[in-house]
Amino acid sequence: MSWFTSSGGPGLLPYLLVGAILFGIGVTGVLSQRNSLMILMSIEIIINAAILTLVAFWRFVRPDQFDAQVFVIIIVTIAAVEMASGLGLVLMVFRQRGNANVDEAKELKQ
Amino acid sequence: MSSGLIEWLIFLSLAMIAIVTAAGMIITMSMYRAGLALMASFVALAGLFILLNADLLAAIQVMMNVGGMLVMVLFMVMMMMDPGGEMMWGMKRDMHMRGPGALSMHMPSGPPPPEEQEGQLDAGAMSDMDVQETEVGGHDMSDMEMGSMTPRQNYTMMVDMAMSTAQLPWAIVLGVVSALLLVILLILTPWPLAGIAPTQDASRVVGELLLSRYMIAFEGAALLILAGIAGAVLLAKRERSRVQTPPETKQRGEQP
Amino acid sequence: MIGVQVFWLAPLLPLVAFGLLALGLSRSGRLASALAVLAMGGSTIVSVLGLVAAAQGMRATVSLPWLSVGGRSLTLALWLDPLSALIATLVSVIGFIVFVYAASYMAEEPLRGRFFAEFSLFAGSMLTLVLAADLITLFLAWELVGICSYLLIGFWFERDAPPIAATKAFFTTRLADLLLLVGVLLLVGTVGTGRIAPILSAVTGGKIASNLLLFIALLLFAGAAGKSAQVPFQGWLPDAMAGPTPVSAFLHSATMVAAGVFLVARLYPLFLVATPALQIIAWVGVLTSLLGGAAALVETDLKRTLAYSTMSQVGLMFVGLGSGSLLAGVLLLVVQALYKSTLFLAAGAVDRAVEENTTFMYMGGLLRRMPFTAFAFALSAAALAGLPVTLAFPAKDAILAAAWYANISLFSAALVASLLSALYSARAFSLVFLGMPSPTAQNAHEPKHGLLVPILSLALLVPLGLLVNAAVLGHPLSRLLGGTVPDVPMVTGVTLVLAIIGVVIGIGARFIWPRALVWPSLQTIGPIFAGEFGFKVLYRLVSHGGLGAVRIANIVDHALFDTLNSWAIRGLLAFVRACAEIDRTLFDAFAGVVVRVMMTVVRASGRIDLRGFDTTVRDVGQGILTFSQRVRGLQTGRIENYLLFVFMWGVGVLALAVLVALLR
Amino acid sequence: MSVFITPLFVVCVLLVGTYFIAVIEQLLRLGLRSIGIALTLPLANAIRLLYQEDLTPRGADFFLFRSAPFIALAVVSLVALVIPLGPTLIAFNPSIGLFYFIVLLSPFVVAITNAAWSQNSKEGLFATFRAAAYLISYEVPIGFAAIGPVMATQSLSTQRIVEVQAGLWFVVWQPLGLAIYLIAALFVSFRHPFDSALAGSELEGGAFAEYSGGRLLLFKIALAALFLLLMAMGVVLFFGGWQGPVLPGPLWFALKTFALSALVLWLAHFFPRLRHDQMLTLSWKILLPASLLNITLVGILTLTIPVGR
Repeated sequence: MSWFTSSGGPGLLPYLLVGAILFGIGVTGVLSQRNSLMILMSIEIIINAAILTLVAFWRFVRPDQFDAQVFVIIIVTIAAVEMASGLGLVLMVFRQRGNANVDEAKELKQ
Repeated sequence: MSSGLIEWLIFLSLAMIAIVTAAGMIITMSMYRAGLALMASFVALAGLFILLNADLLAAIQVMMNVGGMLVMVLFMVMMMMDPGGEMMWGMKRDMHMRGPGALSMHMPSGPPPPEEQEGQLDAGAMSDMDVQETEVGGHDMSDMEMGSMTPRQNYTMMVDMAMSTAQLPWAIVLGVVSALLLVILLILTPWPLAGIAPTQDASRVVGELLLSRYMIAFEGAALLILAGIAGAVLLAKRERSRVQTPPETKQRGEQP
Repeated sequence: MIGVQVFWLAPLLPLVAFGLLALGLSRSGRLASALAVLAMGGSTIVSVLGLVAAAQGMRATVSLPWLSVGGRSLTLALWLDPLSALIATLVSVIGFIVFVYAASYMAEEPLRGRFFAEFSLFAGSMLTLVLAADLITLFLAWELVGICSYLLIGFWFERDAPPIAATKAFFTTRLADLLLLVGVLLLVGTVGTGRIAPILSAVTGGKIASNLLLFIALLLFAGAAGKSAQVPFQGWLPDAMAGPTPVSAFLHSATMVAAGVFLVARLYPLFLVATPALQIIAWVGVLTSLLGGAAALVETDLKRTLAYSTMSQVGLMFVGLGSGSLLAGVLLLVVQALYKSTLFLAAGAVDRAVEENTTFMYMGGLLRRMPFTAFAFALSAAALAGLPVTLAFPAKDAILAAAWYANISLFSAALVASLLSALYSARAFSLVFLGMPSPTAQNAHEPKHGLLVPILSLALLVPLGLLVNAAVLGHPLSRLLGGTVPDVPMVTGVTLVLAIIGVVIGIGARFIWPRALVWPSLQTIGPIFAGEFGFKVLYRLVSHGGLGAVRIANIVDHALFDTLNSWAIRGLLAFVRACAEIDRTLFDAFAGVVVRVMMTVVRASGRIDLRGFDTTVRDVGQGILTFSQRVRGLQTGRIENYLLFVFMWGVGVLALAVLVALLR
Repeated sequence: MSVFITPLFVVCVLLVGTYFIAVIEQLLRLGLRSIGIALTLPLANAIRLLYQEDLTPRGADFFLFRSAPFIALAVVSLVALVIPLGPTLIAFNPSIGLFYFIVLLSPFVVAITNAAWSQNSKEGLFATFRAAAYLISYEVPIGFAAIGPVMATQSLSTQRIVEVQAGLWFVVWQPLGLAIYLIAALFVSFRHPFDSALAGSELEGGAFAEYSGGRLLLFKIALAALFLLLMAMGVVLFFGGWQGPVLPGPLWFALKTFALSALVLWLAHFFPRLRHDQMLTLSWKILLPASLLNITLVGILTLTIPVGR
């Protein structure tokens, strides 16, 4: 298991495992939360899990090429934009309905 | 104590913080605390980044996410009835509910209990309750005498206060399954390891990459931010001017 | 030579104009039209220069690397060769005149900025299609043309008919394009390159198995048939008249319908090698031609008549191509483009003159009111009918001669189609311009100069176009493309005689029996001839030839018709009704079914979105009822449930990945 | 061992610096003549607070309420690591030192909002809103103002920025940047004209309304230390850090820092407290365009006069 440790410290796999667990938590959050803001935050967890795996791959697979870090920066940027527009949407929903609970927004059905 | 062992210890504690706070985010009851937990998770991730020799990314992670989450928290406190302090805990305690006070109430499953008194609430229709609730514009606490609530009121209260939807079990199953599948996949895949450590100064290299090879992506991200700002402002802006301007223009129009 | 260096500007200029308009210049309609006309003018100059260069034997290729997939690089390439230069010139010249026409035709339209943007894109993509040196490029342009036709036909999307027509056109051509895509990908994948020249040399070199080649050829022809409105994809064409008239003029002459013919001409060696393909093409062409001609005879709408005539003419082009003569087909393509666009432009002017009405009922007797338009119409209708407008005979003779060489039954069918074309063109002319003016036609007058000048200039191009392969000029087209146009004096004579007969019948019927051709009086005659149906009877009789006796009886005593010959007439009517029925259902069969299926799918999905499966359930029955109600349960309208499904799908994909990893 | 000594040293330096900041504040209030009182009053205040009872209000979020001052102090101590006191006297010298400094300013706000939210009072809730709303509005100008020296230096390392200023201080050709930086620094550290989140007369102490005793003392220390650090970073960015003739580097640095602090506090003295909407307006409509202008100017100047290449 050479990818479990790297020069004594944690290797690639532990980081990936942390990423996978965070991803699972994020999925649970996205699916279970009632408030749309909480869903946005759970999406942030998923994004951060992805970022963690990306950085781990950079460190252990291609430490000499810094493209992964560029990707991470761009992903973080885009996640921030997504948050901003998501917040705007939630605010609109909140103004119209008085709350932002997803299980009460079912006009699609009617 | 070897440096590898210290590294392991730091890693384990940071990973633990990241995971526990992330999980705490989705089970806690107060939104403020959820936001805070998420922030803590991000900071722990930033610590992991430092452990991975990615200092720049750690700094960026802290800057973007702590600021962003703080704004999120601001919105939550503003919009989501989160009055601060241990308010929610006390409510849960007063309703004689099991479990630790900080944890969220779950969405009650099954049909609502029958109605005792003649009320406005239509039996068996959750949506009607929602309508009423939105009409009030918040949670009307006046008639909730703690401890003396009927099962029906208790049910309504739980529906109101639940942070999660009724599909929580499904969500947990899916989350666990996806994490497990990912873990299996990660273990099964043979990763090509390099076995070397990064040597260059990340900030310089990344800066040069951003302004050379990834110039278009960088500019595109900038454009995206601009569009995001404009979009968010447009979405969130109250259309107040529309009401005020017409009389003015009309008056002007009447002048020869 | 400058034409070689700059020929790629021809498609680029309209595309740039589109880009500018799309980027916001379309706010000002005047600016938009000026820009579009200017770009098209530049494109015309460039393509004429290119044609001159190509005529001097020069060739050129311009390519732009796009991406490389698995070692194969995809390039967007344009080239200049005789065929592409010729058709590009045709497209841009007609396009320029139509643009000028449109500039004044659409002058009142508030949204003409959008119109000109889409129109420029249309012209630009058609020019790209024509000049494409690469099948991938060609396909891209092909798709662009399809999208533009959708946008332009549905330009007045706030009215009732245009969106439906646009959707119909889009779906029909979409289906055909799908087949074309399969064909193109098969061909590119087999040969290994998208360039047309290597593909053709590989094909002629016999490097592809003949079965595969035939399959590819049929797929490609299916695409061409879709664009050119051949059986079984012809249904969209008459409905496409819902768009603005300049669009019809452009779409029916040089762009959309020409694209299919052009594709077959472009890959002609391939079709030559794939043996039975050409016969199929010829028979499809002649079938379409007959159907189109018959339908044109009984149509009551001017623009729709012209649309059917386009169908029949394009069918004749395919007859020419299918008979083994590339030149005949291309010649008719060029000539037809000229006179058909003239006809459409004149039709647009006529519509304007009779208060935006398009049916014949509101026309008639316009000859005195609009002499110039009538002249232009007459000139091009004569060309359409097959009369020798100039020193040269029209291109139809070449088609028939080619068919004569190919197959005698094909020839006779094509002859009938040719007669039909003479009949309907004469009929259309007489109905619009001769006879008693209808009330709306009383106040008609010549259109504005902005409309009249393009019409007349195009009309003057018609004789020139007919001269394109004239013997007196030394067969320029043959020299350009190589090969000879088939020419059989006997066939020419027969055709000419038939054309004259057709024209005489068409116009003569108007004078012999004037009241029958004017709708209000027809309605007074009786229930049999009520409305448009009587007219259909007349031309069914004419077109189905064998019932001439009844026609004579008609002429002798049409007042006694219903009493004396009621049974015969009833039988006849039944027959005619059957014909009409066939025309509506059977003739449209495949396309109708296919389009309907697609529309059903679309509607069904719309219904799912709106109301669950309610309506479908009622239609399909109890068995599906239970199922669909279960499915309906998924449609809770709640975001979190939808998210759950999405993530379930994701987990499924993950599981698949794990499975693959385990297996490996 | 240095792992343990360095933080201890940093905390000691911070405490001493904080004391001097408090002395300067008292001096500005009482006048130069009563210097004796000014020197003793901060200590007396601290001792008084230490002896005060440490109350936790009913209904407060226990954990957050208790931990907030420590978070604030921890953040401030972390921020202090990257300040170069002398040519070799720097606790932590990463290549992105300045970025690190600016990044860690936002967790401090988290401490403030935690304190404000957890105490279960209306004042605290308002303070939460305000503190969170200010965060972004000053982070952008302070970051942009700090980009000026970075552009001139072509490095984010604080030590490097100081080294480059051996000949010419950046304040000479980036005065606009300095002005923006100082205003934003007052903003960041919740100092007088911009202290509406913590305003005593407006929100009854705002975030600290319910704090008392040792925790309040910790918060006050953290706030003063934050101000001190921002001024120190201002000296690093614009006044050449420890560079100076004759005297040793750390002494120069301390002198400059306290002089700048005194100057800023004295100037801030003259302005009335801004309303929160005025603060946001100032930040977005004046500081942000001005900082963009500053970046443009500095960019042009950097290209024309090659300083510190």
